Amino acid sequence: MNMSRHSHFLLALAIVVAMPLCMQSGSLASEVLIFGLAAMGCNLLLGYTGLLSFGQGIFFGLGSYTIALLLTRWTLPMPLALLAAVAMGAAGAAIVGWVAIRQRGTYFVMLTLAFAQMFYFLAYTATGLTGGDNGLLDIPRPSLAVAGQTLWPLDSPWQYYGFVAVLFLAAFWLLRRVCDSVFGRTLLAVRDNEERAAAVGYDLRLLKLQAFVISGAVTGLAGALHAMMTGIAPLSNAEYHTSEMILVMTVIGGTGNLLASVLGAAFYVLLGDWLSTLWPRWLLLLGVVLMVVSLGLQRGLWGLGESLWSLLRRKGGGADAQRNGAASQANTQGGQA
Amino acid sequence: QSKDAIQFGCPVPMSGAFAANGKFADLGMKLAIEQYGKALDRPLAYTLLDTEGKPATAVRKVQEAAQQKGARFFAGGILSSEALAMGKEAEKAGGIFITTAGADELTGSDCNGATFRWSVPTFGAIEQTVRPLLDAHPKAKRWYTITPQYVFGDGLLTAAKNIFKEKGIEHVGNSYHSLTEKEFSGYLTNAMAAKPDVLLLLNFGAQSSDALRQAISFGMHKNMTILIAWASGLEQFESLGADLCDGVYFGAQYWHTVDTPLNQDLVKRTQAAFKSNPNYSLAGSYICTKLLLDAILKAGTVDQKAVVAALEGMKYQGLTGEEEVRKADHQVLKNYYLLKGKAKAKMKNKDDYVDVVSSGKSFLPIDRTGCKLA
Amino acid sequence: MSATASPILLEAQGVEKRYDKFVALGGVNLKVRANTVHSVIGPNGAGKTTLFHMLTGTKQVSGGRILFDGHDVTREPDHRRVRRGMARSFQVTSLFLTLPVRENLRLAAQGVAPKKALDCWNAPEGRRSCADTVASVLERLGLARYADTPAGNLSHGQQRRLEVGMALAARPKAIFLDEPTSGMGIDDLEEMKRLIQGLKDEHTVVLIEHNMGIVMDISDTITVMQQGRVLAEGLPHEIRNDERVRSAYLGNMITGGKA
Amino acid sequence: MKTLLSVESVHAHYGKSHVLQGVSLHVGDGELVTLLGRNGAGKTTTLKTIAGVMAPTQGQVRFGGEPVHQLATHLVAQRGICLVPEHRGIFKLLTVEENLLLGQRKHSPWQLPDVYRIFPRLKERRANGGGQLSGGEQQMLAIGRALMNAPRLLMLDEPVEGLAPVIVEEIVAQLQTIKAAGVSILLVEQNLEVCTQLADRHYVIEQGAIVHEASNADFLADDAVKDRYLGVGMA
Amino acid sequence: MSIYLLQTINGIGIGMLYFLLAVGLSIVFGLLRFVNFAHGAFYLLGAYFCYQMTRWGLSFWLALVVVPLAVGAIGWFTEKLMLRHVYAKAHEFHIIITVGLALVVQELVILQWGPLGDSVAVPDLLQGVVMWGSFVYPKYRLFVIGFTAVLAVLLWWVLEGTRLGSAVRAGSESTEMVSLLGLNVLRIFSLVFALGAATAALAGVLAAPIRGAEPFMGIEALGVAFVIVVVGGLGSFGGALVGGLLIGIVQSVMSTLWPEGARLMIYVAMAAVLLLRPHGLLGRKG
Ligand SMILES: Nc1ncnc2c1ncn2[C@@H]1O[C@H](COP(=O)(O)OP(=O)(O)OP(=O)(O)O)[C@@H](O)[C@H]1O
Ligand SMILES: Nc1ncnc2c1ncn2[C@@H]1O[C@H](COP(=O)(O)OP(=O)(O)OP(=O)(O)O)[C@@H](O)[C@H]1O
Ligand SMILES: [Mg+2]
Ligand SMILES: [Mg+2]
Repeated sequence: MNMSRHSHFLLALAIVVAMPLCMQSGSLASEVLIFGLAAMGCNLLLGYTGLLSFGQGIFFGLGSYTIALLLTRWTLPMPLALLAAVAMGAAGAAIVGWVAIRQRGTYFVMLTLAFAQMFYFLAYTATGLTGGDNGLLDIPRPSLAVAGQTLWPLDSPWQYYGFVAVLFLAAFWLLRRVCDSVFGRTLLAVRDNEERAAAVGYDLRLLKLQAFVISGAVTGLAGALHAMMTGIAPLSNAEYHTSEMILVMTVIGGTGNLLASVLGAAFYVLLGDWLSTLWPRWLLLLGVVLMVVSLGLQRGLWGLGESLWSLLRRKGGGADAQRNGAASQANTQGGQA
Repeated sequence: QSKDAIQFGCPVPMSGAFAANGKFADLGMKLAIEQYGKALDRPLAYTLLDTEGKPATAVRKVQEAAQQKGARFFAGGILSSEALAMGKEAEKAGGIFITTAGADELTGSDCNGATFRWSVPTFGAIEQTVRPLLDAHPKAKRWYTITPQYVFGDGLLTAAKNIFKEKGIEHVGNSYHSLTEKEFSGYLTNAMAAKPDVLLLLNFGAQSSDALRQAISFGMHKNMTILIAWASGLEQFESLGADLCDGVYFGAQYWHTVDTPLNQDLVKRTQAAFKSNPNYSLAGSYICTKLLLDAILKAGTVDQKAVVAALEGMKYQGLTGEEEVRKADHQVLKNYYLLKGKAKAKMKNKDDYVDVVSSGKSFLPIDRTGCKLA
Repeated sequence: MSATASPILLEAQGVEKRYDKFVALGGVNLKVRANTVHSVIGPNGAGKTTLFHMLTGTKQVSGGRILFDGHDVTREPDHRRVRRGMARSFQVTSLFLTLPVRENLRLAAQGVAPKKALDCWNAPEGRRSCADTVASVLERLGLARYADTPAGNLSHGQQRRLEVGMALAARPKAIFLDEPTSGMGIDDLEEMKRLIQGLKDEHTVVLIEHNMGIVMDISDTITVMQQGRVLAEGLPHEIRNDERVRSAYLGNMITGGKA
Repeated sequence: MKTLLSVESVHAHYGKSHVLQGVSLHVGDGELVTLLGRNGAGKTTTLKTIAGVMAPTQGQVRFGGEPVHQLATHLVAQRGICLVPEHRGIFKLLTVEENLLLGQRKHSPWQLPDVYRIFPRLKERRANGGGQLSGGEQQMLAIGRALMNAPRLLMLDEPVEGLAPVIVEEIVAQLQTIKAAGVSILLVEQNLEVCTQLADRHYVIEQGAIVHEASNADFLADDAVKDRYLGVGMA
Repeated sequence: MSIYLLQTINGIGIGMLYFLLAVGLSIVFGLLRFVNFAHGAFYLLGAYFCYQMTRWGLSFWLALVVVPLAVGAIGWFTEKLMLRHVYAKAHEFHIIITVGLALVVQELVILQWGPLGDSVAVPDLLQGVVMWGSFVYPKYRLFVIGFTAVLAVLLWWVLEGTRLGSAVRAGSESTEMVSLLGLNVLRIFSLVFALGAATAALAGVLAAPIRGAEPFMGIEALGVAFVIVVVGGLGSFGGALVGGLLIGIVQSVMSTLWPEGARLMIYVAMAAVLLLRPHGLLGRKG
């Protein structure tokens, strides 16, 4: 655990450092990290707690609206505004979670979906707060300053990337800490076997709720950073498609592993960006990718990476691959889900 | 492309619900760029940026184009929300952005020094459709409106209400609906119950098509006049089909049969290039690009300030005839058209869906636009 | 030791359970004395496991009362009862299969103080790891060697033992074992038998078991169930010779089918 | 007599639980064989394995000479192996008649009327939901449904478990008629009374392996065996 | 006649179409226990195939028969070739694969018929409206109500009266027992999925003359279908009917009461139902 904690953090660091070297667009790089955050939040629910939430867009939207309002109308200092956005995400998650965890399985999914839709229409109707369809514009990106001393200007995309990167690493480190904490370990148990977890004495509701709150906080942060990056808080951030996208990123990356989510986010964002320059009908290709992933990959891209890695490491890797093959075989047999 | 090329950007939705407009807008810019070939002895190049109809994506793509390609001139933006967002971004990036989107804020409360708009605002659209319609049907005293619930819709609605007040028209009712609505029978039932003489549809694109389609299926065209104040022209007529258009009034920014030199030239070029007549998306994108190019030539440089200055107050022979870029709010002053659908039998060619009933310019005075430039 | 001496730890009074219309338990009365092995036997579908669900709070009763250690726990959810000192193993092995054996036991041990589980800052190390409890249980189960293998990779016999260990780790007053030997090979059987017998000193054991060998050897009291009711209760030899029990469960097998 | 079913040293697991540890037995044409054993000995699992619900991890099952242990459950059933499971598998959402018709085969010697003739009660309750039936009626329904499925081998798992004596009598009687009709039957039953009335041969299974085989006569004679394998005298 | 009465009748009109849209989704879930995010795609295909056939000058009535069969066949193969292989996997994979499928279909449609929508003419036989006092209603919509009503009965018969129907209901209880009776459960899965696709396509065909054919009608429809199925109860035929009518009427009446909130109300209703009757109005535990 410990070992992997550090190695994972170093990997995350490596990614953060590598992107500026091999990517042209600072905004794109920032977006990768931002959605990486959101996907990690989603993963905490899906991968660690076994909750498939379609409501992540709510928290993302809340984050962006909050910071937009605070920076434009009340002109709070940016760090405070960020904190507020995080809090807002958490609060939203607390409410959604409190209701949603009464249900399990498909009904849970549907309930979060219903909430996502509700939030969208609320945001759409409450023009006064959210600017309705136009969204909120002119979100400033004040540079980090202490007592008038500018520490860190955020004007250029790469400068902003640096800012995001720091927050990302901090969040990553914290989340890893959470996942390795007593709490995180207990979540794993809940995902593994709810009945047993309850039987050995855990209050599933509390655990799930706390997971929700943390996930909401992270997603809120992501939403806020995204709003600052684009300078707008559009309605589309609150759409159910945002929820869907975050979920897809998480699953593609591979559940139950934070770094995998970052991988998934990077894959989705970069692939999307690249495909969209190739062909107007790029969504077709994306769809195919999704189908291939869910048909072919047992444990998402991360899982794929791991098997490849073990293939490279050992000459006898062939056997391993066969075993995986066999496993997928076995999986493709059975009837019901 | 070569280093010193002048870079243009065409940020439009290529995927998502407005993909159609994006597709044609792309052709429009292509046409203009190829027509000029080079400017200031520098080759011209443009990049198509898929906004996916999402403002955030739009902004990001504009940022990237500005950074990596050094693009400064952007013509596009179909949806109000993305256009507004990109206008802001273009200004930050030291570029220029021209759009044909519907949001009045573009040249109103949210106007800025780098954003221009070719399309006629909601005020003009209503003035140039409702008034002439009233002249044509003096007895049409009861009007019912169906409005998408957001700023654009409200813009049209207020403009209409003002005329109603002035002309002593009875506004027998209005139904707001959300931007995701597809089922209008409920609202139409309301409308029928109010027994209006005119049904005024203030939504646009697919929604106005659905509304019209369903209104006609309710036989409303038989006992009332139907007006779509903000139609998207040819592409919409094609998707509706002649039967549905017959007898219905449409307000439009552009119509390809308009008899002006530039338009005839454009039609020729489009026919040559794509074997089809230009529609609003194509024409809009074309003229916006052309405006940028002319301004660059006039300014003799690609410096933002100079080109903006060149654009401001520019008078020229446009697609709709005499057009002018108003300095105070960067709004292009141009004609808006009232069209009337004709029966299939009367169509001279496959695109001859409508007759032009009237056309004209009406724009709010600066002090009422809410724009604080200069 | 004499079972009758020790005080009553757990009492079920007319416990009922209905699944929709189907009556799985029709008023079961049960008295379990502290530090005894109390076996529940009966044909399949008699309601043994269901009774366990009721006693441990895995499922809610449809009627009746349950007293544990002097408290009425009838309406308490299972995680509350765990804190009162109940722990159970499952008939169909129910472990955290993806987690190492040690982790399984740690979670079980930690379950007694579930509030700690909300600590999302500290890793479960040092005093948070319940190391000594886990170690002692591992010792007892003879699974120390496998401490770090995922529970899913254990043999069935080992899994069944871990199943018991999960209950032990909570240091419960009463421990409920549902068919701990099901599907075990002979050698595993003996080990399990010894294990269970050893529990008696510190815990009270309630045992569901089909294997008469074990039941008859280690039980202090045996309750026989049939179709959701208690058919008979008594010491092993009483049960063995009880006519109703023979006909109902052990079958006319001994008497032979001579009509 | 020709053997219809032959099970050859079959092993089976539930996950890691090694439940069947080499079961071998055979059933002849028109023969009624019982499989006896304590709770948890592996009787149900044996039947499941024969029916193709569980794939044997070793050994093979032959039916009418051909191996069937690789076949999917429905194919095994179509060959004429028909299992009436422990909990009877009555569909609560279906009426009695629908339950019966679901198992119907055109070429089956037993059609709806025949079943109703054998179990008149079912005719009375034909429109009731399967969930509303009493245990005995459910058992009759399960057997009736199996008959309409044109079985060559009928496998019954504790058919009289938890049934009142009268109903037990009734079912025993019906089993005799079915047997008389030439259907081979493999019967798992705790109630020795029933077994000895019906069976030609007996197998005793323990810890997932056959430990004893005897003709009905020998079995009846030999109390020692009964006590040894089925009694509670010792483990 | 009171406006609310009109709206209610109109709501029934909408509702019946919604029912047809949702029932497939519901049945598929009932048996296969997985949520088909690609259901809207079949609806979309239905509409466009109908458009294509009428473009070829074939009659709408022919389309009404052929299209559902064609799309049903497509559904059959999708299940056989792809979905079957994810049943064993975790929930999220079902969602991802069907989401992907939906995307693919939608984009293929755009490739084939362009991003612009198209209209489908109402068949001549049903042109025009019926007048009834102040009540005006399109003949076509009346037909749709009638037709779907008949269809509902037919479908109900298939599910309640036929062997397939029994097998489906039985399968939702225990697939093992069904196969023990010699029925090929996997075949039944394919059949049911095909049936689901066909009903969706049929809804598409019927909707085409009202809504036209438009590449994004699938997504929109899916959203509505979810609400209906959840409100009515996953896996319940009656639920789809009740839910469909309920949502249809709510939507229609709302457009008089509080048009802006019409959509919002639908989802509020959905959440409320989920909290009060966790398994939907007519759903059973599962
Ligand atoms: N969730 C449920 N829904 C409906 N009936 C149930 C449920 N769980 C158990 N039953 C029924 O309750 C009765 C008792 O089941 P239980 O598992 O308690 O039997 P048991 O005595 O444990 O049998 P075994 O010795 O096989 O474990 C059985 O008839 C079973 O079918
Ligand atoms: N689904 C299952 N998962 C794990 N183990 C099981 C399962 N079903 C049965 N077993 C175990 O397999 C062994 C044999 O079970 P089986 O049901 O075949 O016994 P049986 O001979 O039918 O007993 P009974 O007379 O109680 O029906 C038992 O130890 C039982 O606990
Ligand atoms: Mg049990
Ligand atoms: Mg059994």
